[in-house]
Amino acid sequence: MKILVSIASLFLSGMLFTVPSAFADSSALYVSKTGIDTMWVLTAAFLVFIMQAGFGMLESGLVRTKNTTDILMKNFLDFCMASMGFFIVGYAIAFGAGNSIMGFSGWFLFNAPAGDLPIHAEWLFHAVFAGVAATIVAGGVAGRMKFKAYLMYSLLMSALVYPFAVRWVWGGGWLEGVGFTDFAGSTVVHAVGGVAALVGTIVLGPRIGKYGKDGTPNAIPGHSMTLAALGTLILWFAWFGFNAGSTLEVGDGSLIAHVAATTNLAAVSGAIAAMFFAWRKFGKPDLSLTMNGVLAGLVSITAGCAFVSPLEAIVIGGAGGVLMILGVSFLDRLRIDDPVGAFPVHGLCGIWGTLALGIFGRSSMGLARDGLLHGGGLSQLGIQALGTFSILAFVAVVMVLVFKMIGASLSGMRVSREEELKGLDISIYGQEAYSGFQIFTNQ
Amino acid sequence: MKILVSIASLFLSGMLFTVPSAFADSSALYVSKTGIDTMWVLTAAFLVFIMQAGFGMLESGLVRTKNTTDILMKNFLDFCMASMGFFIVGYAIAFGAGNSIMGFSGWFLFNAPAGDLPIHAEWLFHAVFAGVAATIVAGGVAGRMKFKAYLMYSLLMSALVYPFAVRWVWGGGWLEGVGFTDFAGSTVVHAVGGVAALVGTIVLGPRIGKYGKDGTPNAIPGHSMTLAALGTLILWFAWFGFNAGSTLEVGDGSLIAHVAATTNLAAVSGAIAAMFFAWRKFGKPDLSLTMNGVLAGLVSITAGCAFVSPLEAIVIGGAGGVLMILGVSFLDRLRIDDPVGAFPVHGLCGIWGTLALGIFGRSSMGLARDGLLHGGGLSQLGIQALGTFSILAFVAVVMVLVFKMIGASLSGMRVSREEELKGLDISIYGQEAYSGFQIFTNQ
Amino acid sequence: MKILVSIASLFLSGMLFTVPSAFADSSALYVSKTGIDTMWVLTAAFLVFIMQAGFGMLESGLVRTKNTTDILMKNFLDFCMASMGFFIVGYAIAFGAGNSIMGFSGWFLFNAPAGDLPIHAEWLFHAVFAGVAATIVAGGVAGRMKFKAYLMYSLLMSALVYPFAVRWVWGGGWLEGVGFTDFAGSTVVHAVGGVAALVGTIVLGPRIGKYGKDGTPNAIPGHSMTLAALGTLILWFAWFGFNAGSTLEVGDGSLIAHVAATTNLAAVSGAIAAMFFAWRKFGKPDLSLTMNGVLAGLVSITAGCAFVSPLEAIVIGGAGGVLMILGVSFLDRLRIDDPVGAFPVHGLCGIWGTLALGIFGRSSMGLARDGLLHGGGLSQLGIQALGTFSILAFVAVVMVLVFKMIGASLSGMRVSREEELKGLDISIYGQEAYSGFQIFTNQ
Amino acid sequence: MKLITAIIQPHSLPDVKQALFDANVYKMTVTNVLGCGQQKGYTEEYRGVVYEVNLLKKVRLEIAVNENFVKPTIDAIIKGASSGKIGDGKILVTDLQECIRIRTGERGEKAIG
Amino acid sequence: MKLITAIIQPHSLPDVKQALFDANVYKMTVTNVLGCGQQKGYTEEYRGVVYEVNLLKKVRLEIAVNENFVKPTIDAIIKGASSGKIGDGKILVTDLQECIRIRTGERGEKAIG
Amino acid sequence: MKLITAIIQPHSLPDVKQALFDANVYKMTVTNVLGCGQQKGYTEEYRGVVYEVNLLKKVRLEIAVNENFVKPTIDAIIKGASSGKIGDGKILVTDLQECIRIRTGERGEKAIG
Ligand SMILES: Nc1ncnc2c1ncn2[C@@H]1O[C@H](COP(=O)(O)OP(=O)(O)O)[C@@H](O)[C@H]1O
Ligand SMILES: Nc1ncnc2c1ncn2[C@@H]1O[C@H](COP(=O)(O)OP(=O)(O)O)[C@@H](O)[C@H]1O
Ligand SMILES: Nc1ncnc2c1ncn2[C@@H]1O[C@H](COP(=O)(O)OP(=O)(O)O)[C@@H](O)[C@H]1O
Repeated sequence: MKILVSIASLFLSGMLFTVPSAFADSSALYVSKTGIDTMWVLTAAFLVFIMQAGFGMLESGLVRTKNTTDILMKNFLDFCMASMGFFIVGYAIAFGAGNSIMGFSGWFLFNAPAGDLPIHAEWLFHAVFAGVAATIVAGGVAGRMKFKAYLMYSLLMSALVYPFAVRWVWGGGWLEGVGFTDFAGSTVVHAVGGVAALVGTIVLGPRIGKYGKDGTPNAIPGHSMTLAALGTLILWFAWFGFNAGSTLEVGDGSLIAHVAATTNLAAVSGAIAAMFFAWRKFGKPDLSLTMNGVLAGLVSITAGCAFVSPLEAIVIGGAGGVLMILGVSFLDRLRIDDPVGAFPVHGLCGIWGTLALGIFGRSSMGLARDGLLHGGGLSQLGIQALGTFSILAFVAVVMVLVFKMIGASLSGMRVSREEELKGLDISIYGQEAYSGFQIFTNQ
Repeated sequence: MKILVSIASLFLSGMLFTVPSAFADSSALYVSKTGIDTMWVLTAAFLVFIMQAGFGMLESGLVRTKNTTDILMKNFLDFCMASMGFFIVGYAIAFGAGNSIMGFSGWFLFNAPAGDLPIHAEWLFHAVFAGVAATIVAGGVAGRMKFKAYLMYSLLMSALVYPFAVRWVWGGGWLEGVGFTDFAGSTVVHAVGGVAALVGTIVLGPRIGKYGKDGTPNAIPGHSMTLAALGTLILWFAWFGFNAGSTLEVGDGSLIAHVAATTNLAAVSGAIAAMFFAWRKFGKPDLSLTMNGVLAGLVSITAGCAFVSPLEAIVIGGAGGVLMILGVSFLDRLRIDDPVGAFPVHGLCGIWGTLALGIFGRSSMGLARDGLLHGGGLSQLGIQALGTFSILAFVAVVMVLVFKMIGASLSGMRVSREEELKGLDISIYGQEAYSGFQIFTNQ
Repeated sequence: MKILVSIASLFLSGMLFTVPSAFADSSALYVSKTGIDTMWVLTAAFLVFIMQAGFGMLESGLVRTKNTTDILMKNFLDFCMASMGFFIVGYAIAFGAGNSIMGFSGWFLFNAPAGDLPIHAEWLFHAVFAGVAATIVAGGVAGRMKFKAYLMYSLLMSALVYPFAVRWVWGGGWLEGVGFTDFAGSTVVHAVGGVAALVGTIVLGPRIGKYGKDGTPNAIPGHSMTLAALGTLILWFAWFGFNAGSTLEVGDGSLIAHVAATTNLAAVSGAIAAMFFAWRKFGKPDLSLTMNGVLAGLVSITAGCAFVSPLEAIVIGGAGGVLMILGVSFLDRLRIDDPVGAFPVHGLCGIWGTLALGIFGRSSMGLARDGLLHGGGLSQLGIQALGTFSILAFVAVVMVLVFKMIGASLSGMRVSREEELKGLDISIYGQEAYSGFQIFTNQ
Repeated sequence: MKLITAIIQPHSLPDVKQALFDANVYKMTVTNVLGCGQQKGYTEEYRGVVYEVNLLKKVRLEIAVNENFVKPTIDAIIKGASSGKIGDGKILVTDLQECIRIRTGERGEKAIG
Repeated sequence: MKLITAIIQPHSLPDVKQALFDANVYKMTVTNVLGCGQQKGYTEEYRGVVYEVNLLKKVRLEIAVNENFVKPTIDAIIKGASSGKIGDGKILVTDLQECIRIRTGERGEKAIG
Repeated sequence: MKLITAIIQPHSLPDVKQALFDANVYKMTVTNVLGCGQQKGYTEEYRGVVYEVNLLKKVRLEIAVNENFVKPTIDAIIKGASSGKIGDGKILVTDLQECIRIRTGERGEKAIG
């Protein structure tokens, strides 16, 4: 017993001894782990929020001046719709008490179940994710979609489509049950947004003038490379919150640090790979594709950032950069006009990133099974394929219905030819984006 | 003694048992609550700082190209003056030892009293708030105020006007004494800035060409909707720091999460309400007013973000959005030319938000008395009205004197007609904002 | 024994009494100091990352439209090269086991030694610093350097040049040994980047048209003051992470708060000093120089932010602002064409800031010796001078070799006269930055 | 038919347009130009380098008119643009040989209006 | 020699260029202009103020041609620019007295092409 | 009186202005234009699509002069703008029937300068 006491006192006195005097007050003991994790997750949520500025600047930079007000307006409103939709029904579907398909309680967050964090922190973090999934579509359908149609789409998307993907993967749903893993949302957020964008852009058809009579694609250059670059850098910045915040806790710091490092390396590698690949393929280094390369790398690492090594992150990101460029060219060959590359970046790389986890992931880092390259065979890869396929098939089918329905109720989702030629800014909003500047409008 | 030992050992072993191995080091115990709260408040202060970029981009986007350098210059300098002014005298007036009207010690922060946080954290957090109050005015007086006059104004504002409002409400002053509550500054920061802007814009008179001979308003569109949108999104982002940082501590996370969620929902609701209201009223959805709607929602919730429920935040923000548009139209009817809507957004919504706390606030969430709708009767509402009225009356009177004084010492606050027509950029700075771009100058 | 028990119960009950109920759970004890410090350093690293957007916008705003795509491309790629270079060899040289000149292990971070924080947090924080050092050069060599040459430069810079400076000062190298102190990198990051820029701009020669036949400088105004202002504000924002994150721990909050406050005051003071000095010297307040004044103040305080008082920070920052303007004029007199002021801002002020520590620093605040003004005599100042001189001499010599080597392997680092006249955007990338805008190209 | 080209101060465009409308001239083509004339330029300053800008922003109007409209058009421009200050601008008149309305193919005097 | 000036809708520029190329007219100078004509303007709206915009974006082509090219050029412009809708634009023809190729100093008819 | 219109390379504008000043020609109107001529265009590339740009940036000068100034003006332009490379541009001369100074109402030869 004496021994015990002396150990205890030794321990305590040792503590007091090594603690710098400033900390020697008892205030240390009032610190709450939940409080600290909430601080981290809120900081991350704020960063994810600023993705709205990232997408807004990237997408408006890549459209023509005459459609700039339109894309800004849509970017504002889709986030608004996402926040509202995820508040009213989305969170309930995703996290409310229910079955492995959907939740049935927690509408308006009333009596909504929280995880380890305060309910409002959980909600905000997921709401800004919903906003990202919704806004990805704006770029793909840029320059020709009615504003009302977009409002309806974005409300439905974040209230009734996206929450299901969340439920299945992060809300205790059936995919989580079978061991499907998507750490921060390569599939759940990005591929879902990318596939919805693909459906939208196919339903709408290409912009006037994008493809010649013989089907050759024409370039329709974006109006501001500085805005596009700014948007890309803001997205990169925000992605640190997106991925490292998805830990939902600070722990001893090693996991959040690991995630931040793999995230950055994949982005860098995606940019480098895209830049050199485009240089070889098209003869010149291309800024717009290099920027898309950053995003390709980021989307690709989002699913696996916690479960792969830095070197593997470089491989995954680089492959994403190349894949994205192949996707851009391939869509052009199919005459699918995706002005900002929403599907190649978010769709293709989202799928790739989700699968990559089945190849490079490790159980020693917390994944259910080892990936293909670490001796785990094909099982995790198979599960990943199953998961991403199920979700995207679901999204594709539902989005076709959603767009058909919107089209029916508004007698078409697309603006008239004349409105498109004039530009949506003047046609819909009667407001130009750059008053005072002399603009060429011969395109 | 046995009992004691066993309790201690139980406690210790229990701790060791439930703690994940990574945390089992004794380092956990060196953590300081003050340190963590400082981290939170500094992070919030950094976010509030970036409001300078938000206002800079929003305001420059809403003026014409010919006055862009001017507004950027003013935005830089007002923050500089605010930091200096709040360092030299502002903090002392607001928080120094003194009476319920003002403090009399702590000039240059020498022996300035701190609260729970290190003095420099307290100072920085309040200095960036002072910068916000000061910079709101820049938009209202855009396009016609002398640079020197603006320099003088901004120093006086942040050294001698704003600190009084802080003292009264947050520094142990008389309004705090009677139970007036303004959580993060709907009145203290925003309405103060908004009223100062209103005084400034009235003293200066409208820009040349804003009102026709018959008094009908002309549109003078801003030169860049992308910059304005970027600025608005940056402000939204920064507002999370503004409101959630105003807790000044992390606690168990539930309050900061609550504040972040109500802040976001009010912003969203303000945008939606403003968008639809403008659509109905003017026939078209208007980007510039939608963006102002975001800010209207944010300003409205700033006073009450900690004391109202998410649903109430939606109501408060939405009402703010509508109020702001009515204010914009009303000012135009009075021929008061407020180019960016500084008064409708910050002034009107600031007042509304402060009053709303007396309607929707709850004592169960920490407010002194229940608001009108929660059975508290009119008492809190009355106190809120008294507080916002007292502060704004004070500010209005002092600002009239300040502007008169500046006008006298510079023989007028307004640039000459010719300088205004040429644009302030060339007249004052000899520097255009967009060298190389071809600009229309027929307005 | 009774006494002991009562003390214990007193302590416990007292704790329970003052602690809000939410904290009364034992979760408080799971908090890890390393976790919290990692959170702080990662947050800071994210902020430092966003400097890439700051430099990107500032530098592109200060060049002409025809070279905008080029500078954006270079800004993206230099960060990519820096991240890769610092991952593969940089971190090993700087922090690997080795001697006081360089480290020899930890390539690809394999078995790389970490400090108190997780290795990936340490790496990310230092990698984003490397990106800053690398990107400073882009502005100095703007408008005339081949893209391939820049790629090679930036890889060599961050893999083989910058890491040595880090080793010597922060990685246990010989300068650290003799007591040289540079808290967050006035010399290690900024002056290194600034001197490399100076070497680059001298090797390349001035842009066509910058100096008349008689040597008088011509103005080549930047194309967007809004972007430049945005970039400056983002840099300012990011600098809070740069300096306050360099503590590498949260502690009790007082040091990080102190650093944040001195950082802000120096920036403010640099801006004010530069603005008034330029006004006197050139007759008009100059936005571009005022913005450079912000950066001058920030660079100047970076070395000493932890060791000087707020008032001293104001002096240091203000002197930096004046020094920068003298530097800009002096370079023009020497016909060295530094389009964005990379050397005056980062080089001169970096040196000044490092020396200032020997003048104003205090041992009571943690510096090895008191500075000149606090009775420490010339010893710390001498060490500071030795350190900054050694590092910059090393960098200058190596960069001359690097540029010569690149020049040799690419038959010249500079684009052809015709390419320069056309603009690098079209010549190298076949891509204009502002499609649709009508641009004047008569410069 | 005549082609009237006027170079005026940008800020007088609204007044000139009004004066032209009052004179029943509704058709015109407007170009942003830079002008160098009797009016002195002004100095700009950038990063400590002062430089003279002598290409000032001007607006150029082109109006094709029938003979009987020449005088009213010129008078209207003068009315709207004249402030008595240097820099008010110039009116140039050249002969117009043909005018064709693209939409209808109409030619000459009836195509002009 | 004649100087042909055409004011057309911006979005018909590619078609007009194609039609000119088909007629072996390869040289031209293009200016962005604003036009005020028969075509009504449209209303814009900004912060609750509705205003009429009646200066519409147009493109102005200038083509110096020898006499025998006048008709083909005009026909080509009409072919490319005519949509039958108000706002299609005008073609103006003036006399060109001299044309000089700066590079060579050549003058007159052989300098034009 | 003549109206001299020159289309030149943008980067030769400073030299042309200097040459004109040396020839005592101080007044001119400058427009940014796009030119399509003998000079080949260049290819741009965007997101993997390569496209030909054949409207090149040019600057258009308009100078109204009295007869005795025609030759000096043309010579000055050639001096400033000629580099011997394709793309140097053209000078077009048309008859100017009237010139009016808006400020004073002066007409003809004395209004031009
Ligand atoms: N001879 C000319 N040729 C071409 N443009 C001219 C000529 N004279 C004047 N201009 C145009 O008219 C503008 C105003 O001319 P200026 O001489 O400044 O005014 P004012 O006629 O009142 O003396 C000039 O900036 C220029 O664009
Ligand atoms: N008399 C004119 N003088 C100068 N420009 C004209 C004239 N008539 C037409 N234009 C130009 O042509 C454009 C088209 O003319 P408009 O009258 O709208 O079409 P349409 O000829 O089909 O009736 C106008 O916007 C204007 O720029
Ligand atoms: N016939 C023409 N009509 C109108 N503009 C012309 C004509 N010929 C040349 N230009 C203008 O002059 C510019 C230079 O002409 P180009 O043929 O390229 O040069 P060069 O005269 O040296 O052969 C063209 O880009 C175009 O703007």
